[in-house]
Amino acid sequence: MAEISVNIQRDGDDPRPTTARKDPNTCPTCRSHYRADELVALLRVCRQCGHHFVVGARERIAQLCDPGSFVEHAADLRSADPLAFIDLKAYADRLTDAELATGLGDAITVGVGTIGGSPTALAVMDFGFLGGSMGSVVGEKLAVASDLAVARGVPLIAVAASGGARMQENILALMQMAKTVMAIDQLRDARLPFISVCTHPTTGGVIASFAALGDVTLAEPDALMSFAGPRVVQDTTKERLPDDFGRSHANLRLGHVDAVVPRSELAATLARLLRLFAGSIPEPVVPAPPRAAPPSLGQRLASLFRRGASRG
Amino acid sequence: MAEISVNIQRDGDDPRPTTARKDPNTCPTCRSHYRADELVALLRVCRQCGHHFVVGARERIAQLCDPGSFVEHAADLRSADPLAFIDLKAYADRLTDAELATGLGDAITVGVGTIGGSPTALAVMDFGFLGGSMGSVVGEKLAVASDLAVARGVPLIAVAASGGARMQENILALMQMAKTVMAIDQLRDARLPFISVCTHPTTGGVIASFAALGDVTLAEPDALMSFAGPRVVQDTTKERLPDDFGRSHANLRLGHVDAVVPRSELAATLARLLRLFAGSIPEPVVPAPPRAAPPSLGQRLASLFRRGASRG
Amino acid sequence: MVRVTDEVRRLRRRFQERGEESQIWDAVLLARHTSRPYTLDYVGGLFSDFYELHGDRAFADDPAIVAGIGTYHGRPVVCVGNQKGRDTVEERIRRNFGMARPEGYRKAIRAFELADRLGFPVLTFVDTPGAYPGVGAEERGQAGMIASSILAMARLEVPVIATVIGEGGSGGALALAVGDRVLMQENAIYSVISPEGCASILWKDAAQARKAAYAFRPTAASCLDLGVIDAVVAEPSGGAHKDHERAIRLVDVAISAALDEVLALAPRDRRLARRAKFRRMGVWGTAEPDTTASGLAAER
Amino acid sequence: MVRVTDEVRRLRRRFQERGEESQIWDAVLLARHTSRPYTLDYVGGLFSDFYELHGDRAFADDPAIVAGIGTYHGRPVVCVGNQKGRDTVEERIRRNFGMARPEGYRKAIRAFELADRLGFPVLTFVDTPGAYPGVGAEERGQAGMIASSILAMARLEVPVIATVIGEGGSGGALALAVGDRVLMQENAIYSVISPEGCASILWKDAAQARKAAYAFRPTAASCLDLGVIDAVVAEPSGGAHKDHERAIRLVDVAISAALDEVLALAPRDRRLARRAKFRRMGVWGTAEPDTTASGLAAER
Ligand SMILES: [Zn+2]
Ligand SMILES: [Zn+2]
Repeated sequence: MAEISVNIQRDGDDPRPTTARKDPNTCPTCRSHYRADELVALLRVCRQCGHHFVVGARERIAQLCDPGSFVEHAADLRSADPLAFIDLKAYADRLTDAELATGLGDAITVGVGTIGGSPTALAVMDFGFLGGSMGSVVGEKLAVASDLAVARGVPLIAVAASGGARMQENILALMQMAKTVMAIDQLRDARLPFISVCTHPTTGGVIASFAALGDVTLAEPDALMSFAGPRVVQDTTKERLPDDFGRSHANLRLGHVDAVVPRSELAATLARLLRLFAGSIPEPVVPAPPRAAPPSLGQRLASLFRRGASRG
Repeated sequence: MAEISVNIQRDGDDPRPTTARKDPNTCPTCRSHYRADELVALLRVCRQCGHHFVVGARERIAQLCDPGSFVEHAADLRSADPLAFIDLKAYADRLTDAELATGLGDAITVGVGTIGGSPTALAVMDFGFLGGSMGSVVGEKLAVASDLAVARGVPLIAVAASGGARMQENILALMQMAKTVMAIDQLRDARLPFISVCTHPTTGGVIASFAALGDVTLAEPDALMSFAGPRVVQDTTKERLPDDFGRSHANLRLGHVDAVVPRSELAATLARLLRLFAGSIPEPVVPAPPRAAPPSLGQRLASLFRRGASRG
Repeated sequence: MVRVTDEVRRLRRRFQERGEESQIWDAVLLARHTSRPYTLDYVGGLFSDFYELHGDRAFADDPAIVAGIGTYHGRPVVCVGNQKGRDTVEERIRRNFGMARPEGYRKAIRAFELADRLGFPVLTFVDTPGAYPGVGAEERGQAGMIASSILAMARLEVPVIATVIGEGGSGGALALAVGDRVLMQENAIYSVISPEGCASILWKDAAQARKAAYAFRPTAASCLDLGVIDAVVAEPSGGAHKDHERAIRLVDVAISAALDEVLALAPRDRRLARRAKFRRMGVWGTAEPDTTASGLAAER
Repeated sequence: MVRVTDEVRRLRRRFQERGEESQIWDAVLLARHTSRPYTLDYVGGLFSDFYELHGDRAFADDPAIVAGIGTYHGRPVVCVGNQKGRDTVEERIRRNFGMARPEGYRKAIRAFELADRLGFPVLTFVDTPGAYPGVGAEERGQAGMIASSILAMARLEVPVIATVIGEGGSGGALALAVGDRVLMQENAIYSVISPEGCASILWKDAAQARKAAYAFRPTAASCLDLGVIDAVVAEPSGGAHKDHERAIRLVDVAISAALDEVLALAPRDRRLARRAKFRRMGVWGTAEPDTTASGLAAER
């Protein structure tokens, strides 16, 4: 019986040099070193070689949304470890560590905001939180984002960054693939556009669910987008992998994405798409939320966990 | 400007030995010779090598339908030559010759009948009538067959045998592709099954319209099923063609048909499919036509042109 | 022997009276003129913004068909068109001379379905010698994908305006041309096969293309007479290539008018009206009552 | 730090109390038993007739998934299932050990759409280690096709009963398992990754598969507790492979009951109920009110 370890990408499956993990401010491709604030200002794109560093959820939102326009929802949801899962380390401890390290409740942040003046719902994943793995909270929050879009009659933009499903929630994690696909189907019923943005990496259960179903699907340069990771494919098939296996430009060539968009152009591209789609969007069925004055990042982090979950 | 002669298969495009055309009772593959009545009894399949000879529409109907069950419709439709088309010979003359040679009004015969006791609408093409080419009459009669199916709440079976669209009707012939696809779409709206049977050859505008859209698509052994003919592909691309280019078993391997069914099993297969589908078929919305006593072939031919077109 | 209708007699008389032979060949040449505006020229001229979509989500992106979302007079639309390459040999080859593979039609279908889902009208631009007759294209289901594209267009509940802007060649063209309104430029051609292909089959000599074109009349006037298109769009004198801007403006006016008409219908009515329109296409007669098959059969 | 619900506490307690470790590994072995009834065994046992459909109309026919039209208790149904090869090495390889490529999922989608068009209920049988992780499969859009299959199932208005009959491995299994009712045999397993895969990632050692299986509980009992499946179908004592006929009869009774329940709903309600059911899946808590991010951020 050929038993195959299939389908799930994870943190350690990135075949690129691991220097970046050792020093997050050194470019893994050309070894250029940056100050932390410098890298933020560069949108975490290497000035020398164009390498796109991983971007966290809050920083991504700051890169994309009009200042102060983003209002987070469902921020209080937390993974609950129903299986009381322990491998070399307890899942509960992994969660605590991840929350301490990132200041995030889980691997996705959802809410509503404006991009280039156009209102949209947003769901942004964070690879730094357990490899952006999708468990119950990620699925629920993606569904909340879809609800927000429907309630407000606005599009949904999802920025994926994920090694796949979260093994520690096993079958519940798998079910999030169906749950998130149905969240997109709900948007389709409501005739609302869904824009999927795939960043490095978008693999496993995430690329095989909502992230693949964009009305428009964009990818960042050199992002890995495959269902099985390169190592799994190599080990299973003994085939020689193409050098650009699963990378976003290969996906463009193979017909799986609409465009590869450099990060410097991503906000403008999304703004343009929202404007293009705008004529089709039904009038909001509930009034738009009042726009808060732009809080500082510190304020936003401080207020984050106090805000209750809202489902539109 | 690369100008390409594309897309239309025709009589002369059959790459197989042309002996069959010279002596229709000699097997082009193994040279076995048959008496005319013998070949009819064999369903026109070579006993030695299994070669499937071309079958005319009336003989095909006799092979498939329960004896006496078939009632023809729209038999009085005739191609009208609106372009007054003349190439080396006038289209009007070609039509007259074809009618004289085949006893058919055009390259398709439509009506209702039963197969294995299950009622169905039928549309059967005849390659002997101008290479089974599809012009206005073929399209209209296929649409009539769809109307019959909808009116009676029965499936439609189409048996295709065609070199493609009829050049002598030019753009009107092309439009029959859209017209016949919409006839199938009408069946879909009515939740009625459509079974497509592709026989040698089913090419050009016919395989690129209704014949490709079967809920179940069957093919006879070694039938050529391609959009462009082998010679056109060869001439255009200078590629070496696979030996089985466009043949039905290649189409099975490539995912384009559900099964290759030997002619000896075709009636039983269709009967089985009609029974499988039967539970789904809505009750007839009009009473079924009275079953006539089985007329002889002579009677049927004699009465054929006197029967008015009926559209269910 | 065949009882033809007054309509058929009218058509034949009209075609005979016209004496349009020289115009026909002019149209063939103008429709293929390499300076003629192509789909992306209309995209550039008609839409205040346009975002091109790529890929069929299955195998490849086919540059011989472009699809995208555009803003047309302030309204979001989906645009799909055949695209020929211009200027360099490389670009012409990259666009495969406007001959699409199954991936191109699958991309088109994806765009059509997106339009229907979001309620965007569909504008198509038809300009291809035909679908690509290659081994790989055939193996990956060229025929079925053309049929599926026709079916996808048939099922749309949003308005569909198709415009033949150059060569409307065969099923490869029809796959993008199933419109509520089908417009055709004055010098565009639309036919079931290229004149060369027709000549090579019926005259056994591709060099007789001019003769074939005269016989089968691929012109806008003929298509209008036959009820296949809804309107002929005028071109600048000498042909669309003489004045792109003006050609585009004329197409704009025609599309706008057609779109307004079609927008007035309810979505489901629109689909059924489209089906009814194509159902009517074709010209045929009936057998004379005194012509019996038995008589014919006896002659054999 | 995380406020968990009573439901989570109940689940954890239940899992701790069960002491089901040995049963878990037994299930893994039984689910993979090469004599276990496969999809085509159920097809043979449940349907009075069955006609298999082939091909994805685009690229190939994938023998790792079977799809067809069957007669189930006198009713036409569409059946789709993963299929492992039995008996010979050639047959196992031909079926690719039950690991489908995009063509298999595309064939499944075609069958789902046919069912919806004709109003036939859909019965699926899930039995795969996972989708095939090959270069070609990835290049032809394995991920997107799995997503599309899930979406196609989500959109069906006909009843969908999915039964996990062996290995329910990862997205490759879920792509056929989006049912109004999801049934699971007593010794079947259903998990986001194989125990070996989980062990190799989390324990850095595939040999720790048993340990991984204990930790992530791929069993029917666990799936039922977690609300992922609707019913556990008993097997003959010793496992389904001991008595195919009886195993099939038990599955028959369970599918019949589930189908009757689901047939009672109106088509659109059925689809919305399916969506609501999957929307509920997942178990989570909320942050304790006194745990603030600023506090956390300060610790960094
Ligand atoms: Zn660099
Ligand atoms: Zn022979």
